[in-house]
Amino acid sequence: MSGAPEAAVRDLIYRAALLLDAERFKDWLALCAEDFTYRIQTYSPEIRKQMTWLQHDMPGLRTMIEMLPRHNTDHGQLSRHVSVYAIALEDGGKEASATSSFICHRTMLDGINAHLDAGETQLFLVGKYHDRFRLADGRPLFRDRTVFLDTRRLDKGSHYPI
Amino acid sequence: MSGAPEAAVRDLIYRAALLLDAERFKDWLALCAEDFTYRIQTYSPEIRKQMTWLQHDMPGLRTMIEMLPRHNTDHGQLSRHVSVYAIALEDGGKEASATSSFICHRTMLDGINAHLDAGETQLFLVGKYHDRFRLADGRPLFRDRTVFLDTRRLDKGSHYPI
Amino acid sequence: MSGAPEAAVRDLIYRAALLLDAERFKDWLALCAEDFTYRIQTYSPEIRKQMTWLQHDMPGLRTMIEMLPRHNTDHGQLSRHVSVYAIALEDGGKEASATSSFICHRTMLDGINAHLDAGETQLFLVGKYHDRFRLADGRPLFRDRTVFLDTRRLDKGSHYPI
Amino acid sequence: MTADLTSYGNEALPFVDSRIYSESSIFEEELQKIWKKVWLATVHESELAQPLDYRTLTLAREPVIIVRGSDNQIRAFLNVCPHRGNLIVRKPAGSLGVAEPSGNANHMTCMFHAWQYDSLGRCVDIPRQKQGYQDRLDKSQVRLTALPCEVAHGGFVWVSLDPAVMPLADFIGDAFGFMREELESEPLDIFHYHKAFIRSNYKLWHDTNSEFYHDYMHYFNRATSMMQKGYFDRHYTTFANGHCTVGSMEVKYDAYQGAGDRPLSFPGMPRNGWKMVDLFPGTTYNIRGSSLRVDTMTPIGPDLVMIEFRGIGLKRDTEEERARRIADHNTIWGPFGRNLHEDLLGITGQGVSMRPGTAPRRVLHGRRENLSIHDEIGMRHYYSEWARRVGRSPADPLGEGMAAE
Amino acid sequence: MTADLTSYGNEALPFVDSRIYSESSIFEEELQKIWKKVWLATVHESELAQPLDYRTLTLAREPVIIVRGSDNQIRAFLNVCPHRGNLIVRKPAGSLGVAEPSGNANHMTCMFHAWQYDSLGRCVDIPRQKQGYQDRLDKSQVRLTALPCEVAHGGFVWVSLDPAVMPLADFIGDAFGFMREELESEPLDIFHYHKAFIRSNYKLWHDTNSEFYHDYMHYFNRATSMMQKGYFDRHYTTFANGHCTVGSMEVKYDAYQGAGDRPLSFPGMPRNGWKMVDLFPGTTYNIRGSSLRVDTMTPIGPDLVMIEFRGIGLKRDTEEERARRIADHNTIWGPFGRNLHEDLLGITGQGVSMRPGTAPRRVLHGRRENLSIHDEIGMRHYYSEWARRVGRSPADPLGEGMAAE
Amino acid sequence: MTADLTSYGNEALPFVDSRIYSESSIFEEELQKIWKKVWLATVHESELAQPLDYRTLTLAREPVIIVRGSDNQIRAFLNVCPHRGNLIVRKPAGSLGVAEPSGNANHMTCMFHAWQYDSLGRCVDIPRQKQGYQDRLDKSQVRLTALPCEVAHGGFVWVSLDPAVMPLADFIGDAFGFMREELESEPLDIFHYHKAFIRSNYKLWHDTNSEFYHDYMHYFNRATSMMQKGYFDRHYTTFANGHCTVGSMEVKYDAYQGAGDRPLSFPGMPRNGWKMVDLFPGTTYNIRGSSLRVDTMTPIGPDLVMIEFRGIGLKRDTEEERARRIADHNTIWGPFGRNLHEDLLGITGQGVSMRPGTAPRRVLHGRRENLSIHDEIGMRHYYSEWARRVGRSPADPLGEGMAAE
Ligand code: FES
Ligand code: FES
Ligand code: FES
Ligand SMILES: [Fe+3]
Ligand SMILES: [Fe+3]
Ligand SMILES: [Fe+3]
Repeated sequence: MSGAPEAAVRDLIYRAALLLDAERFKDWLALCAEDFTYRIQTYSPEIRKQMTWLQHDMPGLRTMIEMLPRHNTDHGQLSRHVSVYAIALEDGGKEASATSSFICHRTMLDGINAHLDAGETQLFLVGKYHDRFRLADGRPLFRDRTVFLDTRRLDKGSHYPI
Repeated sequence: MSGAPEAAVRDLIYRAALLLDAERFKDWLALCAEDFTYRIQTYSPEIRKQMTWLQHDMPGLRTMIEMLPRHNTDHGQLSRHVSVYAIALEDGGKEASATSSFICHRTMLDGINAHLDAGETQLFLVGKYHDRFRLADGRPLFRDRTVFLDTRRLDKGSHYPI
Repeated sequence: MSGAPEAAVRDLIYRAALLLDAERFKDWLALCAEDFTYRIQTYSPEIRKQMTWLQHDMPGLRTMIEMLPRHNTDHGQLSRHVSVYAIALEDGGKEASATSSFICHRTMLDGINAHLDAGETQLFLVGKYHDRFRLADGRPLFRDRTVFLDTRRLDKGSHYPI
Repeated sequence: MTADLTSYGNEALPFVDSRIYSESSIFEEELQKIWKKVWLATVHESELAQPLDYRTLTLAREPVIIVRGSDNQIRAFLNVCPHRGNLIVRKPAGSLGVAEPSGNANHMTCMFHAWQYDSLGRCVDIPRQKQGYQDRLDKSQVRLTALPCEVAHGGFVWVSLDPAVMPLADFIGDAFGFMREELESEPLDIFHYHKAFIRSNYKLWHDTNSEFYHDYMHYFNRATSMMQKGYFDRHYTTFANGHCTVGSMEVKYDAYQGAGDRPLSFPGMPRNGWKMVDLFPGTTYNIRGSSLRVDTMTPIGPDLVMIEFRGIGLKRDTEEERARRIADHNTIWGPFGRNLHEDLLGITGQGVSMRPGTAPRRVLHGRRENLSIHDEIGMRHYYSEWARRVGRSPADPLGEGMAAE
Repeated sequence: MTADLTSYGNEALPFVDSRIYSESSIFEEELQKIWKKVWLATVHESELAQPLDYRTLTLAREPVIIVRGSDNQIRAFLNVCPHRGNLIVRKPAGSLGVAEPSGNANHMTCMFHAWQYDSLGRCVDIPRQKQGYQDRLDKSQVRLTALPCEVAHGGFVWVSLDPAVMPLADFIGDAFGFMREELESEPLDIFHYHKAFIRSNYKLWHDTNSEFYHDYMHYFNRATSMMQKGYFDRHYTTFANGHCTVGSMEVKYDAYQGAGDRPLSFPGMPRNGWKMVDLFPGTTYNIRGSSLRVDTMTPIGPDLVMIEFRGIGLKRDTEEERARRIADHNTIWGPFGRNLHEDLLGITGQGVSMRPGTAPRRVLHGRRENLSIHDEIGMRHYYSEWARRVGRSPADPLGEGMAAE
Repeated sequence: MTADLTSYGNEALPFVDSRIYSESSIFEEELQKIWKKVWLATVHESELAQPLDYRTLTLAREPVIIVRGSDNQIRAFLNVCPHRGNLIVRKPAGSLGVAEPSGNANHMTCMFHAWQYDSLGRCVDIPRQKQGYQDRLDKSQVRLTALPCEVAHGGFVWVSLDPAVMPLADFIGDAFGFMREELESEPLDIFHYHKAFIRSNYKLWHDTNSEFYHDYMHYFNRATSMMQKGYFDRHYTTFANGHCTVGSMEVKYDAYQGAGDRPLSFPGMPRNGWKMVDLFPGTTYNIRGSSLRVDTMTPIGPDLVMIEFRGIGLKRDTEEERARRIADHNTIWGPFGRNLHEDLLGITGQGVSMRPGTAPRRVLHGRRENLSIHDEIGMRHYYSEWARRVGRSPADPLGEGMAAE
């Protein structure tokens, strides 16, 4: 992944990580095409099935994000540590796909006992991002993201996209 | 590390990480030259000596991998999170070396008490990869990997290459 | 960040990580301009203020590093895992800034009960590096680093730069 | 609908003492007197669809394996080797049809010394038995401890650690009566599983599942349910042995034929219906429109519980139907769903204020509203059974003859 | 300056038995007999500068909220809902002025069933109260448990869990007398907060704060203090209820007018002065030149303590002054500071050798040096109060009538 | 070869009650009555090769330092400061020749208040002793607690926490007799160290080391050993104080001269020989061809043990020989080795089924096969000694007069 389009894709993935960490969700969606789809998946060795734990198109994501303040939630800070592993250009450079490895930590705020826990960082999730992009004039947009989790014990879970 | 050979080396290291995570060990070996050597090392401040905890050449690795199904083992999922730090071309571009930082998590399956633990991710190992490559026609192959561990408490250990 | 100066900046950040991990602090400072400034910051949701936990200019850093052997300290091995996220060239390529994500683990040595703990790796800190660089003849030097921590529970703390 | 004569602590304003949620000694007693004595819902039969499929778990700390025998019958055994006590099958699920490194296909093999058991729990091989045991032990004398086990109520596998447990039919009584059509009309199928460790007492989760007053916590429910006609028509019904139900029986006939954009449901269930069965000591069946959610619990300590969440659809679902059920389910009940996260935060907060060593406090169970949806009768009924089983008053659990606070 | 008549264990060479640091039963007794009975310094008033600002914490495991009321008065309440015991306010700090998802602005809202309380602790809303409680409960009967609370001694909020606690003035006595000018001349302001979990007994931290003999551990102090004139002129003064002070009173007049490169100080404090107040059972005020550091502790178990560190300056600081104070403070006392790390390593080591289950050992408290800076009188004075409160001898805590070792 | 008259629980089929592996109270008793009373193998002398080299560890929770004195003699001391109980030396290994921040070269310095001790354990400096203690304490009265310590049996440092322990020679008896040539012919040298925390009872690890019936677990051993001639010729020998041995004595003369591709061995040991010494309560010497492995254990709780693994070669090894030994060792016994991982999985599984709070179960110890390799005599012999030491029957440890199950 040495060329300019690959570099643009890689930059975009990292920019998304920065915006998600900053909880600038609307700015994150601005990196996505209007037909963007997002899902969180994992495989359960208990029921021996792949599972889709969250799935949204763009309107669904917008609603989810707009509703966040109306919900009681764990406001712990998620920190996504991403390393882009592979980028492939497709369809003559109009499309691209990428695989990245990520580790997501959560620094606790109000999730349990804030006096004791706030400020402590815990491992939350590890997994892979499988992304698809559309490129126009060398500028990529997310068209699809599958967050594939290795971790399946999320305990109280989360209201945030990963 | 901005040029094409460097990019090819970096891609190869990441591809290796993906294949190892997927337990596609034979495909991993296909990225390695026939004279590839692999070792896991660490330093013990207890006995004040460097230790080699695993060392194999290509036939040794093949045997190790083929024998995996015959052994009782911990089937927890290893997730290697790698960041390539430095690549140096040598011998006029025919050789290269690279240093990468890695974090390896283990998502438990059958290692302890599956009912409680399966799906929980734990930090397993941190360390560095010190790799050497041979390049032919710009295509690199692993010639040597030293996995240098910072972590020395591996508890029940592992049957898998890192 | 596909061009040569960007690549040089990225390489420099990673080289710094390698030198810091190796506790080669003087070699680390050799990557920094003479007017380099370094600070560790975080935000406290308890007092609702940004805090600067460490701040030094070059002479301050030199003193800090020289004095290390005179202090009783925790000699656990810090392992910084860095992923460079964004690099921006400024001032016609004479300046640059970069944002990186990092995870810092500590492999215990003498910090608690060495017989039991030495060799165990624990999550120590997660955060971001915000770096500024000066480039001369395409060769970058650190001019400023702000280590911004998400983690605020450092327990017994550390004498080392992160 | 039963009359509510239940009270403890204070007749006007019943309460429990918070130490029933925080005391170690009470917790251990609950394991012995409740969790080892009753029927517990475990896995769904669709998790072991084929002969020789198995699932492993623990009940009150005891390792258990559930296996569909070569005869297609589902059985439960202690997953503990009679030789030297090793855990036998280590994976959460799989098929005995695949050979293990130390054993043969079709067998459960203890990896340690390769004692092998067939899918009916009989010991079929003790390596070098004659040489080591002569005539003192023969494999015919050895078998895995079989546990009472029945498949019932929507295809769940019910197990008890007590060989002398009352019949499952007696334990459940008619608690599933009003959900029978949904559960028994056709085969069901699992599509969702996840688990959560929560730093709280397991009973606080069952409390949450036993009252709807906390709909104030859920923006989703405030908007979609509480404001709707019929919400307050839902009533609790209590059953022997601590169980209760609540549901939208009255809504049923009005809404049943309605077509719309979320047409999926369960047999006999109105399109947007909601029915719930709370079973003592910690299982909940919850049908909300298109999916059945079943919660089961594994108490770990007074301040820690593992909750397992299952999502169930119909076996005959088309791919599209299944995807629809999954989306409906996970939007509110998945690990990233709107409601579940809130519910778990609720009991996490209780877990903080009632963690072991905190001062005894009164926890009010006093809402009475003609057994309707915001009545706390579900909880009161549960703790009456709890009192009977552990022989303690929930309001004065340490027999101090005085009330907390 | 008081005479030192304090001894335990051995008159010539006083010692304590290490089990006062390691025994669970003693620890639980300390929570009941000490931590739930005395006044404890908590947060600084500048952390809740505006009406409706709040801070949450725990004291002896009990959740507490400190809130500046709409009337600008600071109060403390149990942060526990009288309904079903949920933790009410979950964030460490904030303003009630902002509405929560389940409640209104200006209220503390329990997220679970939306009971709401105003900033004075009065219950102002019980959703569907009449329907659920009829005449059995009215919100006017419900309020958060108010705790004794006073703002004093440099603007700290002092709280007690004991409604019958003696007046704060009596508890403190004149312990702050020699620091009054520094603390009370003008408003102070917090600039630093961090916390540390340390695997050691909380009293070992207070010990460290109560003696300067350990300056041998700090290269920084050996170089800057111990070698300096006046170091050994500092003396301990003991006060009723277990408190003591130590400081550079004698240096004051010599050095006060001196100009130089580190001119920042506190009102009435010499430029390089150092004053310390150690308060039973675990708070320390420490002014070192430009900043006031205040340590408070939350004991978690016999072998685990959370220590919170605050750095305080003057409210009227310019930006440059504040930056200077922060740098001065953090160079030695921040999480990356020279001294704090060493101090914490010290008690971590003690925590290893005195962890629960280790053999009883004598811990010497026997340095006597005319109450001057290396005298261990501060500790001896503390343990005399400790003995009085828990009713045990520190040298023979289990009443075995014999000495450790 | 001794006759096996050992049995408990049931004469025909001896068993132990699983609670000896899971009860906290029994565990604490074991620490007091066994671990603090016997000789324990610790580090190898080659880990402290030079005068002033040291190693630190813990024995039954007590911090211990082993130091080679300036006189080249190896001694053991409590690594606890007589002043205020701090852990003195904090690193796992090093040389006292290097000065510490708070102390001088050649000394052990307690970082807290800089009390210094020489390599023979004598206190050589109490800072400002006279000023602080006057005539009440002099450094000549202070020394580190010396522990019984001997270097023996292949250069291991044996230590006891009991000053009145019987002589090491008496404790070991002739258990090392058949391994003497291997261990004592020439100096040995350590090349491998790692440790593992395992959630299981320490005795379960010793059990595994005391029987070879579990070779069924190891594909490696099934292939390379069990199928080989001579495997069943190996016999157990028991010794006083709970020790036993097993080995390939008979193979010795046949195979010794054989050349081949793995020629490395130990003096007096056949090329592919295998000898094992199991020492009560938890040390194992295991020579397998080219390397000596020594396991030592640190029990942490009934359900947690730290096991340390050492690999030992000959001091005179060439670089090539050493590399060969390391490869041979780690292929089966390293953290990535084939066998060790399997062994540790075995006891982990037992740890799950026998974790604290599980139902009492019988664990069979009943294989009898003329004391040969698959006989469980090693375990029975161990538990006879255990019973003698703790004064409990392994089959009825709580004196209920009845058997588990
Ligand atoms: S413990 Fe199962 S075969 Fe030995
Ligand atoms: S617990 Fe607070 S409103 Fe119910
Ligand atoms: S504790 Fe060792 S010198 Fe004070
Ligand atoms: Fe809910
Ligand atoms: Fe200090
Ligand atoms: Fe083995």
